[in-house]
Amino acid sequence: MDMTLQILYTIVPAALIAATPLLLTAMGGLFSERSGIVNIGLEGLMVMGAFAGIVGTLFFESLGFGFASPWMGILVAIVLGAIFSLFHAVASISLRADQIVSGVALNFLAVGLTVFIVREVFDKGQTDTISARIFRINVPFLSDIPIIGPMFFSRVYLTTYIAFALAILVWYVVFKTPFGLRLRSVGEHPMAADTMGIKVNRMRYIGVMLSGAFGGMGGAVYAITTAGNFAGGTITGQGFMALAALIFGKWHPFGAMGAAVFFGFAQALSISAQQIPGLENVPQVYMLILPYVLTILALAGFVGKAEPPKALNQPYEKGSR
Amino acid sequence: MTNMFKGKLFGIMIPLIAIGFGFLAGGIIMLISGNNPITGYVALIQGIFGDIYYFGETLQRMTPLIFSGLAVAFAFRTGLLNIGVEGQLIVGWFVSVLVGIVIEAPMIIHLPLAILGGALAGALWGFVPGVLKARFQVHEVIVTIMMNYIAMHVVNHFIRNYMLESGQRTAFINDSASLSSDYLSAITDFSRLHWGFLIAIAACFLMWFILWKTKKGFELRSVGYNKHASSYAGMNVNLNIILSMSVSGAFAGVGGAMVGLGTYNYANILPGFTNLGFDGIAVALLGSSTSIGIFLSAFLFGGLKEGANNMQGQAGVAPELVEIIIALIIFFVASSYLIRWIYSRVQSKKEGK
Amino acid sequence: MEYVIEMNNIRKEFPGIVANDNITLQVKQGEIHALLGENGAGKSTLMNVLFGLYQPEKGEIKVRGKKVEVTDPNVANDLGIGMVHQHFMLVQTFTVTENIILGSEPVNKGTIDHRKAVKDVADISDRYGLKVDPNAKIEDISVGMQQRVEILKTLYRGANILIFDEPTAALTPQEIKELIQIMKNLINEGKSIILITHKLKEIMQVCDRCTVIRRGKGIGTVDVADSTENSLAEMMVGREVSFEVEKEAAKPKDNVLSIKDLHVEDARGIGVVNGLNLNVKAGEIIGVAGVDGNGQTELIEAITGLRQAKSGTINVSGKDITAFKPRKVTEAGVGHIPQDRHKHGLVLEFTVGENILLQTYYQKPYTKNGVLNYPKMYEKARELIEEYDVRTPNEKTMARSLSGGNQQKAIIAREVDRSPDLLIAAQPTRGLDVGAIEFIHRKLIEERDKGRAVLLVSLELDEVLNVSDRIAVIYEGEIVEIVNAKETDEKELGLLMAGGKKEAGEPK
Amino acid sequence: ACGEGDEDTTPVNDGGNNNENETAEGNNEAAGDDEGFSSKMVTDTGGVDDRSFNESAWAGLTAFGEDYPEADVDYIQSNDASDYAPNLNRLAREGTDITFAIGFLMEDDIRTVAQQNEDQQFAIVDTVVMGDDDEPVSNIANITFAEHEGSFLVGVVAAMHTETNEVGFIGGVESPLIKKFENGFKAGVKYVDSDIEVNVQYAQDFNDASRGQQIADTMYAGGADIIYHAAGGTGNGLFTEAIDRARNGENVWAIGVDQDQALTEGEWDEGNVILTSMVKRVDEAVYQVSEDTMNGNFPGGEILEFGLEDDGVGIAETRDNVSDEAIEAVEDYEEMIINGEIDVPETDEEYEDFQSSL
Ligand SMILES: Nc1ncnc2c1ncn2[C@@H]1O[C@H](COP(=O)(O)OP(=O)(O)OP(=O)(O)O)[C@@H](O)[C@H]1O
Ligand SMILES: Nc1ncnc2c1ncn2[C@@H]1O[C@H](COP(=O)(O)OP(=O)(O)OP(=O)(O)O)[C@@H](O)[C@H]1O
Ligand SMILES: [Mg+2]
Ligand SMILES: [Mg+2]
Repeated sequence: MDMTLQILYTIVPAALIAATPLLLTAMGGLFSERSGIVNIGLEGLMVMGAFAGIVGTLFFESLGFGFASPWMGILVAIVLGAIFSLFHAVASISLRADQIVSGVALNFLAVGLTVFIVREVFDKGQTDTISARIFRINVPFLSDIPIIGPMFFSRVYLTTYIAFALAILVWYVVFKTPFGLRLRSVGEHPMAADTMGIKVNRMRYIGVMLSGAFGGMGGAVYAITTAGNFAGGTITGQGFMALAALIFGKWHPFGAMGAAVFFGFAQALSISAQQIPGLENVPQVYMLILPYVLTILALAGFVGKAEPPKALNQPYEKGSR
Repeated sequence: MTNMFKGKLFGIMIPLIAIGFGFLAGGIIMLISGNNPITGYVALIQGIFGDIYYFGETLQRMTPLIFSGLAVAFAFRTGLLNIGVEGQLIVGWFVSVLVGIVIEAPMIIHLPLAILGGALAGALWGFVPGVLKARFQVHEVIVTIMMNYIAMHVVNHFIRNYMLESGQRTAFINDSASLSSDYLSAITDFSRLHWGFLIAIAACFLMWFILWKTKKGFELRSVGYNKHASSYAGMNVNLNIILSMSVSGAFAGVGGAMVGLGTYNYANILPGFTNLGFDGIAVALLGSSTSIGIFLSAFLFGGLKEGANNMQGQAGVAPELVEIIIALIIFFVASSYLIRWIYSRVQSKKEGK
Repeated sequence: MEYVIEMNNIRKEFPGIVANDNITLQVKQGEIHALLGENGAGKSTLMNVLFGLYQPEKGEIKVRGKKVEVTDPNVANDLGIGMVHQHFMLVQTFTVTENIILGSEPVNKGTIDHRKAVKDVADISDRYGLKVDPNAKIEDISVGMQQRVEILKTLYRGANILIFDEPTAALTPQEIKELIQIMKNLINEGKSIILITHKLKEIMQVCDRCTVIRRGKGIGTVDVADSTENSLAEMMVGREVSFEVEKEAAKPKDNVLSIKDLHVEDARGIGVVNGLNLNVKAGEIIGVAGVDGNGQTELIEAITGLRQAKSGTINVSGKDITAFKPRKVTEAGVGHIPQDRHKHGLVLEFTVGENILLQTYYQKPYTKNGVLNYPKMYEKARELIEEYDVRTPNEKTMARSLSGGNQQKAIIAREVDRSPDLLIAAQPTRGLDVGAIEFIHRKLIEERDKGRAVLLVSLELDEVLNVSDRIAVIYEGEIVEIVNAKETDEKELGLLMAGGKKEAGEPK
Repeated sequence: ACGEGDEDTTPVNDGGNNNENETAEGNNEAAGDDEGFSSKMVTDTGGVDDRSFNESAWAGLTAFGEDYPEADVDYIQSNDASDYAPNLNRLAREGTDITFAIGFLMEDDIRTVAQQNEDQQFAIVDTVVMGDDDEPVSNIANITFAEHEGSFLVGVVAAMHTETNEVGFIGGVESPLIKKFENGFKAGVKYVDSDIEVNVQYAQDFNDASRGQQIADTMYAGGADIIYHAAGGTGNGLFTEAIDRARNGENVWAIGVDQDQALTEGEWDEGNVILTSMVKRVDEAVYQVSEDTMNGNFPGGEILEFGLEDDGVGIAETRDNVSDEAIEAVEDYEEMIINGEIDVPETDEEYEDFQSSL
């Protein structure tokens, strides 16, 4: 019993930490896809965010902002992510490009561009390491609660709580506000929305740019809390996992939250298993593929069919039928 | 009639214009970053055509890209997005090498067997998401993403634990399973160009034939466009989805076999994805999912990647520039609306005169 | 004379086609103004111009005498113009209320004031007699109810000029009756209506004046009181048309289709066909009449193999096809003109030729050893295009670019040419103009006379009455009565369709 | 522009072809001639600034270039594994006097290229390239390091600093090379105190900082207080975790690898969590081999192992956090290794033997 708890005390926080960038980025994907624009480019947006987050932090560090720097770095990443997502927005909304193609291009572009800039600026393939970091904290009082305290309120990043709070906010915005209703209508039936006087393309631009902002934040949070610097390999597949979390969660903020935590948990388990009595002799390959196999099984087993927004992947042309 | 011709011509013009725009943008970036674009591009082109060796390497490089492009395109035609080409290619690479090492047989049996092994492994890796899609309506994009990771870890596991020879790789395959060609290598001044290049050309033809000339291809395309009408017309939609993913996987698997049996003659522990599969998405898109298009865009990508090294060496331009150019080309192709718009502007101006 | 709407000399072009060529439309306050024209004449386009979805190349629009620029639907809304579109503009996953308030939501502290919204919707729906469940999801409600939601959307925005684009095409007779009443109520409330319909009877019934357009050109405006159905039809197509379907008495022979005690469940597992029995003989047309949602769709799906029957048997020409898959059903001699031509009937991205061969591509001589013979396929397609008068540039044209009527002709060519023993026609004329309807009706009767069994499922009572020899009335998944077409009328059918002698109720 | 391009490459091309026909000696002389000496390297996918051996190798070449200004030094970066062969070839074709392949991943490619260009001179870092005759290929110098010996020393430091009697090792991808780090480290720890537990885990990834962090988290949580990594970018996660715990008042340490990582990583507001680093002087080796080759002593076909003796491996200069006691011990053990008193194990089997001999 005690052993199990000890393990949970390690795994649960690790799971939440691993889930954080996925959750943030999945929220971004949600805005974009709910507005009808597929966003395979989440990976690229995270790359851009990680880049901007680290470079921003380094910059503010050098200006002497100290421990405010990483937070300002995250803000930079949010802004830059939103701006960078304009590539996808312009191509897939205004120029009616295939959204999948455009997203794929965004991924290529993000890696190429950021590493190219890093080379130009730092004269090497990666940035310096930031020294002003966001650190784990123990939440006062709450961390003292037995069992729950060590699991959920000890040695956590503030960013994790922010991410979860944002997910709730996203739910509220998407399902309770006029903006959310309009955004969803544009993703389901843009022509109907148009006849109701809603500016379809404007809503979609907002959706995509929000995905850039959130994806940028997700990348920045990952880079700042975990990686500490930026290189071409800092973001490797997290964006795709975030996309998977979004679909797994059926395009719902809480569904995506559950999926992100699930991925985080599977990943944490796979890493910590070697040091868990009883699991240490399981060949590592099983643990490595665990998150992916579990996801597939879950999808095939109990999650079932996910209905994407109806107008997803369809450019809107006024008056087309 | 003239309209149709115009449409076809346009289909070729758009990628060309997009490529032009891509290079233009690349040139501007070089200017901004303080490099001389002319020196840069001369170095790039020399890095592709300047030496028969480089040219051979470009062809070698484009071989697996053709296959991954075909794989993506094949699924795409059936309305499926196969992001799992990467994983299918990895298992194809591994299994073909396994067959190449374990079995002893005359080349005429061994080589086809090894390629078939790769094809089957890739097909299996495509079959799984196909079945899940058909049977449980699970989104193929997620499953294929997951299958990529599984492929990499499983293959690494097998190599590490059972086949590790030196460093990070398996033993070399038997010569009887090798696609390497002394002849092709000799005429290209020792490049790694191998017989797989010819197989890739055959594969382009094969895909075109399957999709456009066979009954099955008719069904696959029909299912891709409209599942409901297809099942109304008596086609087995689920079977076609599974088939499509499997065939797509088989193309990818053979692509892996090209790498394993042709380029390297071994398999090695992969520290990360090869990206050959992901590049296939771009190749297929630029080639608008047609066989000829894929062949040409694979050449472009292979050439750019080969030439990038020379650009770095000779002109001091960071090789990432090539990635940027590729990304921009894809953007411009995707945004063909823009090109059409500009074209129609130019056209109407001409008519105005 | 005070016009609420004046559209003068409107011209609207699409690439390669002039959809509206110098059309003028003037609508008086408080009238129901019909807009009549063949498929593709330009009616919807003209209305979309008025509603601000399209911008005209030429011409002016005046609303209540004032010249306006309707740059987008918001402007139209502000001018009090509301439009009920030909294809419903409803978000399927939203509730009735959400659809209605979309774009002008009542807000309380940044949140949608849902309670107020529901109340507002309930209020208007009471006021105009448009019964809806404000909290139901669109995907769960009937077509008639959806239409009411569409109307409520315009009323919620305070529209007093309403455009109805083919509102009755998808409605049951009962629903049409209700809609006509609703329109009359609206006029009494001081609104003006523009009504687009292909059904001349409806024009005669409710409209005051009628503007006719043909191939994008305005032909003229007439007072309905001074017109007849025939005179309107003539104006529309430019020649005389006959509505009576001429046919000889049927000479039925042996049973081709016999269905015994059939039970079928819908996608949600609810029994919708419940112990249905039906026989169709060679050489007769049986019309299935019924209110939408009484099991017609599932019945057809069960016969054609698209849906598995729960129990019971389906026999075609003595073969038990109950468990057959679609392909085997087809091969057993069943032809099927599906009700949704875009969803089931055609692969829109395929060529017309490929679509014509969609049921037979795999047979000789079109396929040999798994390889297609395209020259043979296109040769066949050309023959049928000729024979069935499918208007298309050529057989290699994309099916998508054909008009609805010609798409339907291509399907009919495909299904009829195979000489099936049993021909099932589901809503074969939905949304088509009189010319096309005439053609299709003639084809069905021709097939009957060649000794085929024809099962016609339609929501249009006129069609069922005119074309069928016998009429089977379907109610809650059972055939409740079979009557002779010559010996019945709309009124009797209406009663039967509503479940016996009771007054017709709200379909679920 | 096209014609110009052709002219540019022709001489190189011809040179390559001619070389083939010429004898080896003829070329060796040509190497030192009028064009000046050139020493260039091909990086692996880590790039020239990977804070690991690529960067170190380039530092060596740069230093060489500074000391011998007439010598031409340069590098080509490989973007993926398929670039190795063309890049090596490219340098060989340009007539580079010595071409370095940085990293054992290039073993097979350099073998092929070296065999095709028999009169060119090559060197590879971290592995030994055997020819078809199972002898080292004659025109490749094999530069290897005694990573196990260096790791032994940091193992000693760890053993003397641990307060929990438990330490950890995080490997990148499991391979014979990284095994040398692991076994050397374990041997060092156990040699000091065989009761100290060594927790070993491989991330199976050189580039996943989050994985590194979680492994470190689990290890620290499980009781280890010092962790050594040989995991490239994955190791960044170790430093993140260590800093985090240090800030929380925990007494934990990390040990860096390849370079003096305390200089670039590990710093936080109250100090540095890097106890020491196991440095591997790829720069020295590259410099030395370049110099020898320039002086006509190309060590082709030789296996050069840079160990403690040659200062090829060792503990880092930054020693602020290391106790004097530990430094003394390290010096003692260093001598014992050089003397051959201690035979540091490289492979798992050797480690088994080593452990049972304790
Ligand atoms: N979005 C569009 N793009 C191109 N052409 C169009 C478009 N919409 C309409 N058209 C053209 O305009 C003509 C008029 O179409 P419209 O939909 O207004 O006809 P309609 O009179 O409403 O026909 P129906 O009775 O079938 O509804 C069509 O023949 C078509 O060629
Ligand atoms: N997207 C489009 N692009 C080009 N032409 C079109 C397009 N859509 C329709 N058309 C043209 O419009 C004409 C009429 O089509 P339309 O859809 O209005 O027919 P319809 O009889 O009204 O069918 P339905 O009632 O099913 O809408 C066709 O001849 C076709 O050429
Ligand atoms: Mg129409
Ligand atoms: Mg219309």
